[in-house]
Amino acid sequence: MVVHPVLLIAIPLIAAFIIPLAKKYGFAIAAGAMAFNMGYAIGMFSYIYSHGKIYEMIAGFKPPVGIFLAVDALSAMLALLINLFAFINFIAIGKEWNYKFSMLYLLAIAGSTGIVLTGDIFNMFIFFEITAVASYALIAGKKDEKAIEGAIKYMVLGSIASIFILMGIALIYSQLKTLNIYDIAARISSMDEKIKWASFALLLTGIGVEAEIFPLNGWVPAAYQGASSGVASLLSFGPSKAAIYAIARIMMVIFPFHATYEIALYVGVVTLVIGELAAFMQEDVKRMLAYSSIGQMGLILIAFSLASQNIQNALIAAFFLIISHASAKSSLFLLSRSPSMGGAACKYTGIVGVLSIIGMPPLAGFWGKWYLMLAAINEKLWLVIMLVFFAGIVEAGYFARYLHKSMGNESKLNLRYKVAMVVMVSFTILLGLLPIAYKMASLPLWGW
Amino acid sequence: MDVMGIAIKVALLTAYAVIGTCVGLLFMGIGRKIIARVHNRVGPPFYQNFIDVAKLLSKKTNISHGWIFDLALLFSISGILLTLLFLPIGGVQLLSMEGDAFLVLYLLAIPALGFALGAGASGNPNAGVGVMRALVMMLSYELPFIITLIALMIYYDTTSLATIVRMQSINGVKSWAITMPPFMLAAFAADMALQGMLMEQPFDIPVAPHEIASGPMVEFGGKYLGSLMLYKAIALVAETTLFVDLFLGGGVVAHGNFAFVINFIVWLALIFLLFILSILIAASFPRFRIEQAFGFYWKYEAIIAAISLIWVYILVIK
Amino acid sequence: MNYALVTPCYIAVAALLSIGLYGVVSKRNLMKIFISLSIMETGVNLLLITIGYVPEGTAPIENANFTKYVDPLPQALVLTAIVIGLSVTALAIAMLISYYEKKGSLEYKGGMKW
Amino acid sequence: MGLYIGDKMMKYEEWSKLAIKVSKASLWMLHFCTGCGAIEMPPVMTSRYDMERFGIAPMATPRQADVLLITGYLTVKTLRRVIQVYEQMQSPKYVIAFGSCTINGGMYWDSYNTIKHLEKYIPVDVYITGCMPRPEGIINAFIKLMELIDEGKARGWEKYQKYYDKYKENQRRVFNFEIEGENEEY
Amino acid sequence: MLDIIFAELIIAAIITFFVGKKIASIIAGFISILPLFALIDWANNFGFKTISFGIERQMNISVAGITLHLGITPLSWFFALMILPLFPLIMLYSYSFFKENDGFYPFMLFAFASTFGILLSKDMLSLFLFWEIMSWSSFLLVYRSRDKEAIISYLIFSVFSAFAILFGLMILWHENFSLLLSDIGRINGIYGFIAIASLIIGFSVKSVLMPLHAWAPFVYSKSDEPFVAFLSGGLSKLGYYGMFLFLFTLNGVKILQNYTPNVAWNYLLAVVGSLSAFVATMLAIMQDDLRKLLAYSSIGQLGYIAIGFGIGTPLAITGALFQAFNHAFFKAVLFLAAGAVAYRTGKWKISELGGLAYRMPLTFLAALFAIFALAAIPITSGFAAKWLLYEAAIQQKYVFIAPLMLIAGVGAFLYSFRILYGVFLGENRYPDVKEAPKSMIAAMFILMLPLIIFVVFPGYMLDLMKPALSNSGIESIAHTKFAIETSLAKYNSMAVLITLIAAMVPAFIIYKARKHRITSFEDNYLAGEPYEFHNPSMHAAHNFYKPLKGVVLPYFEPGATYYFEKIYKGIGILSNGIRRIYTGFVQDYAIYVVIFLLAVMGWLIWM
Repeated sequence: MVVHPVLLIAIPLIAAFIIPLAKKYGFAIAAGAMAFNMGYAIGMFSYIYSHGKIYEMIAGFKPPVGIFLAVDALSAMLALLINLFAFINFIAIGKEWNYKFSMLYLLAIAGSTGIVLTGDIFNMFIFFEITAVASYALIAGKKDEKAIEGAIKYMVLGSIASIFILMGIALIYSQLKTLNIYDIAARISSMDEKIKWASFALLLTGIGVEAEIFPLNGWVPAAYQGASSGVASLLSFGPSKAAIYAIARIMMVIFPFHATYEIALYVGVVTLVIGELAAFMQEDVKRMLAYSSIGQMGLILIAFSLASQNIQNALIAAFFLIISHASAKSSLFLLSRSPSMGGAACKYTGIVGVLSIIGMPPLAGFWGKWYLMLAAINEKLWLVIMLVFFAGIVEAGYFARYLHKSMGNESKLNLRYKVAMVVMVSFTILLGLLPIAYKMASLPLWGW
Repeated sequence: MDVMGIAIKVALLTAYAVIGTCVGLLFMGIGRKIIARVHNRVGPPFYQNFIDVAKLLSKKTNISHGWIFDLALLFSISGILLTLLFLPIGGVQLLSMEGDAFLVLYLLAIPALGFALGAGASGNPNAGVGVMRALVMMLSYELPFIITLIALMIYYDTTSLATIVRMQSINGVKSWAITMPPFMLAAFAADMALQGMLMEQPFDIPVAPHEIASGPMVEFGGKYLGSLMLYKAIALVAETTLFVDLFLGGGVVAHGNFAFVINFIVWLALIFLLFILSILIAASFPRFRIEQAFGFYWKYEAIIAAISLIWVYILVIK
Repeated sequence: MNYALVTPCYIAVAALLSIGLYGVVSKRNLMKIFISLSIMETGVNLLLITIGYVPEGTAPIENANFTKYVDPLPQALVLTAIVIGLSVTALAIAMLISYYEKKGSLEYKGGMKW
Repeated sequence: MGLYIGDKMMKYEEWSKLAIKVSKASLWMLHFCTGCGAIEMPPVMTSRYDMERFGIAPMATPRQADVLLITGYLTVKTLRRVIQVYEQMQSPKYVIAFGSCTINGGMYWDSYNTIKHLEKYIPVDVYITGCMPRPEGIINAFIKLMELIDEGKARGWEKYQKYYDKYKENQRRVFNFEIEGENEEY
Repeated sequence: MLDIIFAELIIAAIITFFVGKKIASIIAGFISILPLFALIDWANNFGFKTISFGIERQMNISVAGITLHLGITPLSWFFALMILPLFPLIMLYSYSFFKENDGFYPFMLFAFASTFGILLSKDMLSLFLFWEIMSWSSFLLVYRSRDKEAIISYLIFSVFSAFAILFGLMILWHENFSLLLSDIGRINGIYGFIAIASLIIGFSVKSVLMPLHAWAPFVYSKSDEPFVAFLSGGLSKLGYYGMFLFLFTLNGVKILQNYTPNVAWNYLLAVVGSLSAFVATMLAIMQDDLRKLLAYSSIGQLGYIAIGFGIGTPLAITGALFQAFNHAFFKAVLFLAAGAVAYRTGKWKISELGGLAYRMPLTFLAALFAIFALAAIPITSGFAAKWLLYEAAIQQKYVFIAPLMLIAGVGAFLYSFRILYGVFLGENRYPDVKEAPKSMIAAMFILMLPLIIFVVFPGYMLDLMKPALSNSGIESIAHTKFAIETSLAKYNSMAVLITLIAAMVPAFIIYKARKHRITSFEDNYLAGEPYEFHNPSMHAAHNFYKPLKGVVLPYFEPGATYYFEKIYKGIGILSNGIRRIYTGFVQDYAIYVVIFLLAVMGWLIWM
């Protein structure tokens, strides 16, 4: 079987451009494209699970000039995650909107998938922009004051971020005349010291805005609070996960230096603590979940930053944390549509989501924290461990408050929402129990 | 054990139970007489309490409030007899090798708990209040008593009363615990605790007849009250004996074949003296309020006891 | 390398970026913020072009006569970036219109916070 | 001591001598201090007259008491309490009525709300005359009561059981309702 | 076979989501008997002749790519003996307790499965994994209470406990690079000390040791009674199981003793335990809510176990294990009896109850017996346990601990009587109440059986714990069937029992000599007044121990709960401060971005 990862990007893009031509069938086309994507992502995942890494040159151009896709275990997993959740999420919420929404949704998914799959930093930039523009529009789609305000904040910061990313790319290009990340990685030592660091800082800042790391995440609470719950759910499993993966890829492939890992560790810890603390007293559910997302992103970043010494444990940790956070948080965001979470489906979705984020076994979040701890203790990062624990306790505090507050009557969510929530949150259970994620994460084909 | 030995043991135990009861009733009568003399009255005859008990047991009507009420009768007498038999009396060990001071401390609670159950079952609010006071009093006086007890235990490195008595009787009066300065303090604290245990003034708060109509006993009459009087009589002997065993060498002054007669007399004299002391205190003081009593025991008495404990601890550690 | 032409370009890049940043940070009017962002974008585009510049190079058109031409890739990148910038600007303006409809002003006076 | 084990009913006649002896030597009294006569009780109890030398002791509740001492006039309201207390006492039980008021109303002979003849409502074993009686009188009454017990004449409580309906009838006439209480059954 | 048991427990848990109440309780009850068979089977290994059911003693289960090593040890066998039997009986009880199946049974089964797992785990990962499952399943049962304090405090403390345990385990892992508990051995120095300390802190949350007990009064007083019975009787023992495991089986106590030359740190545990016993007892005396009273009582009684572990001599450990065993049963009975009372009357306040002894005599008997064991009345097994602990304290000359322990023992009488008087005796307020349903009664009486057996034969108990002790290198103390002997004294339960029965004879003669007449409850002497019904001030249980309240309570009132609330509020203030970073102005955010960029750049270039 020959796998063409590019189809994962191309099909949604094509579908997105077809939709305006057939407005009536917008939902159907989008759903079809996403279903294809989901199936294809599963296929690709199983291929990689058994065969290993894929490189694809688009249109036969060889790197460094041609567009280049590099799919490894983590990116295959993320592509699967994004497309799977996108399909489920879209089925739940797509009917409520018109064809424009479907189009934008497809664009956002195509962009996120692209970020994950690409092996070229300029392409990464383009996919970032596609994702971002689609996200702005999706957030503003709710068309009330808060939504527009959130979208504008995201847009301003996103534009600045794109400028920084572009500057970073420009600096790298000016030195190495290449855009392929593996090419860059091979010759990074020949770069001028200062420009190397400057470009890393620019890229970190630029992608960090999308990846919700502190203090670049001013837009996060506003955008999540303003967006409709379906879109907030999309943001939490799509662009943010892709962005954090992009940071990891850039850091681990292009700049695998002690200093960069150190910075990522500090930034991760600060993001974690600030995010969790900010969520602690938050009354608005969506905003609280947004702050909580910030904290979780910090945790994932910590996991990646520990990869310098313990690549095995750290990456498994990141793997599980991403899965746990994506599945739990996106279902919690869907749940946040109704003020109460009565009824079995809503109640257990909320509970499982919360427990997974707090890190209770056998949910995926537990394995994430467990391996994170294993990795951290190896380097004797006592303070980091303490802070992670502290953040966990704070997390328990506000999630317990959330669970108590949202206890109530039968929620009026429709069936599609409920099914979507349950399916999404069941991934954290399944992947916590089945060894597939573990094996995937420990495949010896990182090649970074 | 052979049958003869068991029979002798049973006979001995029975004898001591009877002696304890009689001595207790006698002492109570003498106590009433002494109080009357302190009040410049003639007072009842010294055998008055025997008459009282006999009268109560021969009452025609006996009013009960149900089977839980009856537990008071059953547990109060059996529990206190049990306690008495686990104490060494005048150097005779009885059953005291089978248990120790902690056991005695907890055995003392059996009659109290049975009594409290009966009082509670009567449903009279006065009884409830009285039991509450009795329990608070128990909590109060137990603290200094426990501390002194622990001081003795760590000094003699045993918890067995029989051993404590034996170690104090090696050199007669000279080796009694009370001859040592730290234990003088302890004995003072324990004597105050004894006053509370005996529920004599100023610590007769639980049964205050004028406030709560004699408290727990408000619904007790006839055989129930009679059994409670018997309980009180035996308790008097048991509690004073406990003090004598702890501080006064169990009254053991002589060793030899017929020493037990002397020891018995000395024991009788000692518990009588203790009882007289307690009666005199009772006759001269008014009643505390319950929180005053609590404060008295937990502040002053407990501190005195704690000083003795620390003193003993330093002695032992050296 | 002939810095005579390149250095002023870098200075211009820095100036454009600084002006844009100043605008973003100091202005309350959302329209002005987006204008400032456009200015910044222009600065970055200029940076890219400058990077690709080869002294005395010609336009990167496939022709046997031209042996020395500027790096074509940055120019392609800039084209893409311009397109993206344009789309963002268009979206921004659409959003500002609806913001204006809701609030009656483009001045941002604080909204969702904490 | 005349203890009978089992279901056998106990008759006053079968009472052993010893039981009579002890019950007369240990009269515990409940002084129901309703009227002015209560002022005479402290001297009786304290050092001047010291009733304790006869084995008489004041008790706090009717359950423990053998003798009900009614010191003075009884209003309708107090009578109710007296009857209740009397019925709560345990046989054998005796009543000593104190002062003229209990005999014929005394100085309240024409009062609308005192009862005139205590005898009508509960059986009285010994009356003490006078308004008011001296402490010697009280002691005397107790000694008289002891003699009566000894002779087997103090049978007020048996009378009360025997004529329970009559007493209740009289009580009802005063109160217009039944008093909560029980006739003892053996 | 182990995996089948686990699978059946989990499948049963999933099935009970979907079936009705009665079927669910029947399924849960029968499924939870399975692990008991395992218990019987393992008994072979420890010198008891029993029938074999062919259950293996070792099993490895693979979850998420990781192998869990499971198996029984003598220690876990002993703890299983006290924890596992509770469950089917609680299910029997809940058969009539609940009106409908609304999520109680599945999580109860999860909790049970994880309890079983904790007892079986032979490596640190499975210990922690099952510990966490136990945490969340019990949290979800607490969640049913809908009480804010209970939910928040339980989750926070559970997570805290889990992290403390994780921290300790991680250090052990780092020192040995093996997750197997049997491989742990080379821990010493500061790391060993910190590991053991943090493990003890973590476990002491579940075993409600005093400074970390703050969640217990809320949770115990608001959750469903069958669960609370399991929580107090069973789950709290798991904390002590963990402590025992790391202190004695894995030589943690040596580390604590030898870490600093002059201070034996295990003494601190004993001090904490004794303070816990003392303070909780004092607080229990003051409670009017029946469940809160029992909660504080649990804290106090569990404190004794910590004292035993802290003292650490064979005598003390024996006493502690004995106390743990007793507590599992008598506290379960008490909570179930409280639940039965509430089931019939719907009231929890002691001052609103009263006089139920004649209406619910069997419930009263069960509660009475449990209270005898709790208050350590001699001849009950409760006394034997406490006696061992007292002896141990005196033997070691712990003059600070012994008085606190003893006075807490006296205090136990006070709150026991408050329960007896306020709920079962006193004013008869519920003349129409019926006896509790049969299944509840049956559950309570079966739970009492072990206590009754060990009343007369405390020696059997010591035989049962012998393998657990000898496996940890602790010698067991001299005993016969009836008597226990220490270097200080001897306790012969048979002598006490026989003498008590003999002493009953005169009492019984007096009792039988005169006939008595039972009067109605209203016939009470109140200075001639007729009894006024339902006047709260007439019920003496109203404001019971009021005099003590004014004297004692001021010293205990600003307790741990107060300080934890302060911490919670402090974090809230911090949180409110930090939230101000998100000013809502996008310009500020832009400045943050620029500052971050410059900072990172500066850091990288100039550092």
